[in-house]
Amino acid sequence: MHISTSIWVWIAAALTLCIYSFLYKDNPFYKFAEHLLVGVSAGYLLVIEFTNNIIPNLFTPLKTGFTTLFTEGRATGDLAAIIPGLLGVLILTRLLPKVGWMSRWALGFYFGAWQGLIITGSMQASILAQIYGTFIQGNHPVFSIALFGDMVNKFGWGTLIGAISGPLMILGVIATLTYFFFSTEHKGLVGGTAKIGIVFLMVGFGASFGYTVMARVSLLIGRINFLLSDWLGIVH
Amino acid sequence: MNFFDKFLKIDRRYIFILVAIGVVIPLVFPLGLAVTVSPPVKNVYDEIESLKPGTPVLVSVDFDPSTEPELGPMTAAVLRHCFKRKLPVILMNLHPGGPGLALAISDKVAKETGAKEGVDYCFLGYKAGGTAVILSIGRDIRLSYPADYYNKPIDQIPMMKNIRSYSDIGLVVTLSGSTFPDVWVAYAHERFGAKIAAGVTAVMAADYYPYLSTGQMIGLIGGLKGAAEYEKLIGVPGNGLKGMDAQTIIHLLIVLLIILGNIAFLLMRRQQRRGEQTRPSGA
Amino acid sequence: MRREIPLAICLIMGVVMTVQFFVPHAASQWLFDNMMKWLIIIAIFALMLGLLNLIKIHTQKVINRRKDWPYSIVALVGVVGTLITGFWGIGADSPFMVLYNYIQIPMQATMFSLLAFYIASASFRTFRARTFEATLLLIAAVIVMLGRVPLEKYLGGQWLPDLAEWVLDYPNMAAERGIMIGVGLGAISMALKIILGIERSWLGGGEKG
Amino acid sequence: MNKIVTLLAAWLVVGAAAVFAADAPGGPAVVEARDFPNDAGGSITVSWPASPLETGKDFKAYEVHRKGPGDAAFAKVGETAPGELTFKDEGLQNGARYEYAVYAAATGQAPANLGSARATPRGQWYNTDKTNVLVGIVFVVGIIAFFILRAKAGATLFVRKIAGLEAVDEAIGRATEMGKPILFVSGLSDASDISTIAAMTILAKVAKKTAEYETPLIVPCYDPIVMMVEKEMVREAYTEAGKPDAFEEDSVFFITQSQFGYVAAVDGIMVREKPATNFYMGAFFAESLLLAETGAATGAIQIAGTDRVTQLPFFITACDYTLMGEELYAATAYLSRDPLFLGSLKGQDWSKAAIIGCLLIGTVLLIISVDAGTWIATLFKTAAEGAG
Repeated sequence: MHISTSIWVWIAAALTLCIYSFLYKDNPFYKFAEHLLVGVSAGYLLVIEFTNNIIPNLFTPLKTGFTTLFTEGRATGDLAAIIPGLLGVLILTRLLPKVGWMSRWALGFYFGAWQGLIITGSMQASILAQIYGTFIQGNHPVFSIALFGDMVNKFGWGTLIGAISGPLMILGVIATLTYFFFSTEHKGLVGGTAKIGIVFLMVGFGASFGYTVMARVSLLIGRINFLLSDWLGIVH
Repeated sequence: MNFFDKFLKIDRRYIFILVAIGVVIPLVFPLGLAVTVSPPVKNVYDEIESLKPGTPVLVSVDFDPSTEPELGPMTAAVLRHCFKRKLPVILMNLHPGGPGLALAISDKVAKETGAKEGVDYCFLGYKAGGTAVILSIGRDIRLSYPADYYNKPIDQIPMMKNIRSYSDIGLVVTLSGSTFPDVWVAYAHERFGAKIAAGVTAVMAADYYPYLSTGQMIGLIGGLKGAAEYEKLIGVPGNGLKGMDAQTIIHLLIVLLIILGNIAFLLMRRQQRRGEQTRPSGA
Repeated sequence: MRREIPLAICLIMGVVMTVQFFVPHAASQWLFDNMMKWLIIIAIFALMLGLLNLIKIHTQKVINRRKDWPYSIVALVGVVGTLITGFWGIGADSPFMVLYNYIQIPMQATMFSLLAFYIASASFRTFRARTFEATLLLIAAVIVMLGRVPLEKYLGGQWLPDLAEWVLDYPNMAAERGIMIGVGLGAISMALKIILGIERSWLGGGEKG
Repeated sequence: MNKIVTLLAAWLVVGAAAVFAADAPGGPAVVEARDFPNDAGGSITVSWPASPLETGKDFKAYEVHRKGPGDAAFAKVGETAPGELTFKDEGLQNGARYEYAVYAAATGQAPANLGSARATPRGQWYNTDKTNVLVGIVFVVGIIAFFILRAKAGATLFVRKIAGLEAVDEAIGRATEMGKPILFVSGLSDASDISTIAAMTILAKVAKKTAEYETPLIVPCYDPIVMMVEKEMVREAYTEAGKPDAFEEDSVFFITQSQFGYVAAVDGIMVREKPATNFYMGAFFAESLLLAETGAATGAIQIAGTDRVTQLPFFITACDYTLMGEELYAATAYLSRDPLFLGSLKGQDWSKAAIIGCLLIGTVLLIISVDAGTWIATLFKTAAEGAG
């Protein structure tokens, strides 16, 4: 393989190096890349949102809705697009100091609707699903007396881990939850349990940190591969 | 400032240099660190080894660029193995983000192994529908794919002449960063008895072990590590082994830094304590 | 008027969307599907405001010749250029997608990959056995790091990967579940306070009045 | 409270009945067709008894035939594998009557008719699969509301020390002494994310303090709605502190909604403006360490708070103080000491106690019998689909 002849690959490679220069220190190359990235990504997003959402979900239904209304005299569900259209315009009132407060109506709609979704979503995904998951893992209960029987009969690492992992999971969840008690002093039973909770939290954070290293290094390998192979053609 | 103190406050840019070297060197000069092949990966290899030359293998590239760093290398390794064993490969996608990747990977491997499009492999492209596509192949692959990616009718592709459904296919390999392997098992295997092997990201691998013990999957390749193992089995180092070399070096580098940092920290603390003890009281 | 109406709208929408969750009827599904589109549309209108803000700030920097103003020109060219090419067309080979693929994607991916360097420097700087808790964190991290790479040959077999996986699946999972349940309760409590108008900082004013 | 107990008891009984009634093996005695429950309508489930043909070598499949309103004759709509004794027919018209006939087909034989049945698809107004979510919400909301009301009536409420929040004053003071700005990042999610709202409420408190000390505040925003709200909030804080002129319009500004574009800019701000204190509050993703490591290198005091479990490890290691999970939501109550907020915090604690109670009961049941323990766990099982 040879060095790339595509101008775009060269541009991409140059910008990649500009960003990496930040590792040494802040410098004009990084500043250039940073401002370019901010500008391009902000513009990109608006274009994409406009084509993927505003046109199909606002303009098109409004057009068909009003066309049927005026030609056939019939109101269709498409006309509901008036609602987000109006709310959107209310948001834009923020540009005019005198009527800027009207944007709060749209914000009330936006925040209110999300709170309803958040209440049900949190109960389902963050609370009930986690309680269920504490007891049942991969369609099996996390522990049973039978597993302890195995441990006694055939004592070894495997049976020991098999028996204690489940109870440890339940203990960990209870202890971590106890750490989050705010309205009592962490003393006595609550304090002791909360301390166990901290142990679980710290082991969990350490494990989670260690686990992430591989994914991050993969990203770096990806970029270095781009520079060495797509751009310079040193390796293939 | 003594030596330990200086070491503990070392400019982090030295660490950045170590990281950069640790990644670049194995990519340019593969080190070939020992990789132990795990049974699920070996099973995929053995299954492909056991197929008679000429038995078609269906490779479904069901991932998009976001998981390419992990799944690309194993896709290349499996293709290489099939081409070497003279097993015709049918490539397809259930993920809309897949065709570009499937093309790039198959082109590259074909060029290196001398495999020919239309004879040794064909590319059918993406079809929407997921489950429906999998089910239709159980009757006749032509139902979903009357023509290949380039709009050439299937019946005009020499290698596809005698291939109709799963019963004509030796093995299905799905490479996916999402739940496509479940669907392949539930329909292609359960309904039509197709043999399924899957390649998934490292994070997902544990979720699929149950399928291995029940025999619903004949094997599993997980993450870059799995790709490295597969490359070792076929004896052609690729991005999997190189990547794994880099991974191993960086992981060891970080662990080493932590250990050295702590040794320096503990020694310094001991010195400080001693200093406090020898100092006259009240000072 | 300026506070009561938005608070009332917020209350009504909160209750409506909570109830909607339990109703599988077609009317309720229609509301849910449309609500998702509507909320996005509202956010896009706000995005226009955001972009105007971005353009205003950088234009002012250029006009007033503030520090680093030439870079503001770069940002302005970036945003305006992308918008112009974008409304030209966004097909696979359009200038817009070329900008995306060869300018935005490489820079984003490179920013992301800086994490490989930072995760190394952060480990060195912060993983010190200062206290019992810090030591636990450190040991768990080292075990999982060593267990993730193929070192079975050098470290005496499969026990390390197995141990790493166990740490992730049990103690780690238990802590995560505990945090998530707490977060769920905190979220419900906060959402409830917003619906009831007790928490009204989103109105932009102070918390009261 | 009594009502809740009754409701819970009723729920347990209904749940138990449902668990034991469901899934009789071998299918029903005759062919049955029923409206598919808990949906918007348009589908019917057909179920039938196993045919003796099924075990034979020549058995092909069960065939389901349908005759709808206006159809002249039955037409095949689907088939199932041996042992699969139900079929869900979709895309039907609500309120119309459909008739189904089921056949067992085997090669070399005429299909055996297993019988037929009729049903009408309808949409439901309540999804019984979500009863546990409803009970959970009624319970938690009830407890929180109860304690808010009690607080309103004047009950005194205690809140334990939270180190990250104790440090807020000190961190702002330090910035003031050094004459350097304070950077506040309210997460990389939008206003639909409750942690972003929690971050905004914390900003309101921080802004009030910076207004008092006239410490410069930098608030780069990822989400434009958040920018709109925070700008008003900071302005209001300065007005309340009696220093409306000290408020700078451009201190709260929008950058971009691209994750790494935003981080590139904020990292740039950190190395150029060298803030004395960095706050990272709200939702964070992979970029958390990019922010926290850059901030640490500039020597800033860093206070983070997030409910994202995967990012907590990075903040814990790289920042001076970290609010973990629920602590982020407790911050407003803690900083304001507003009785209503403290009341809701107390309600959250009692909810936690109730959940711990459930976990203990489940554990005891698991010890007594695996079946009983599994059954209690299934009460918490939620329908697979997401919201809606």
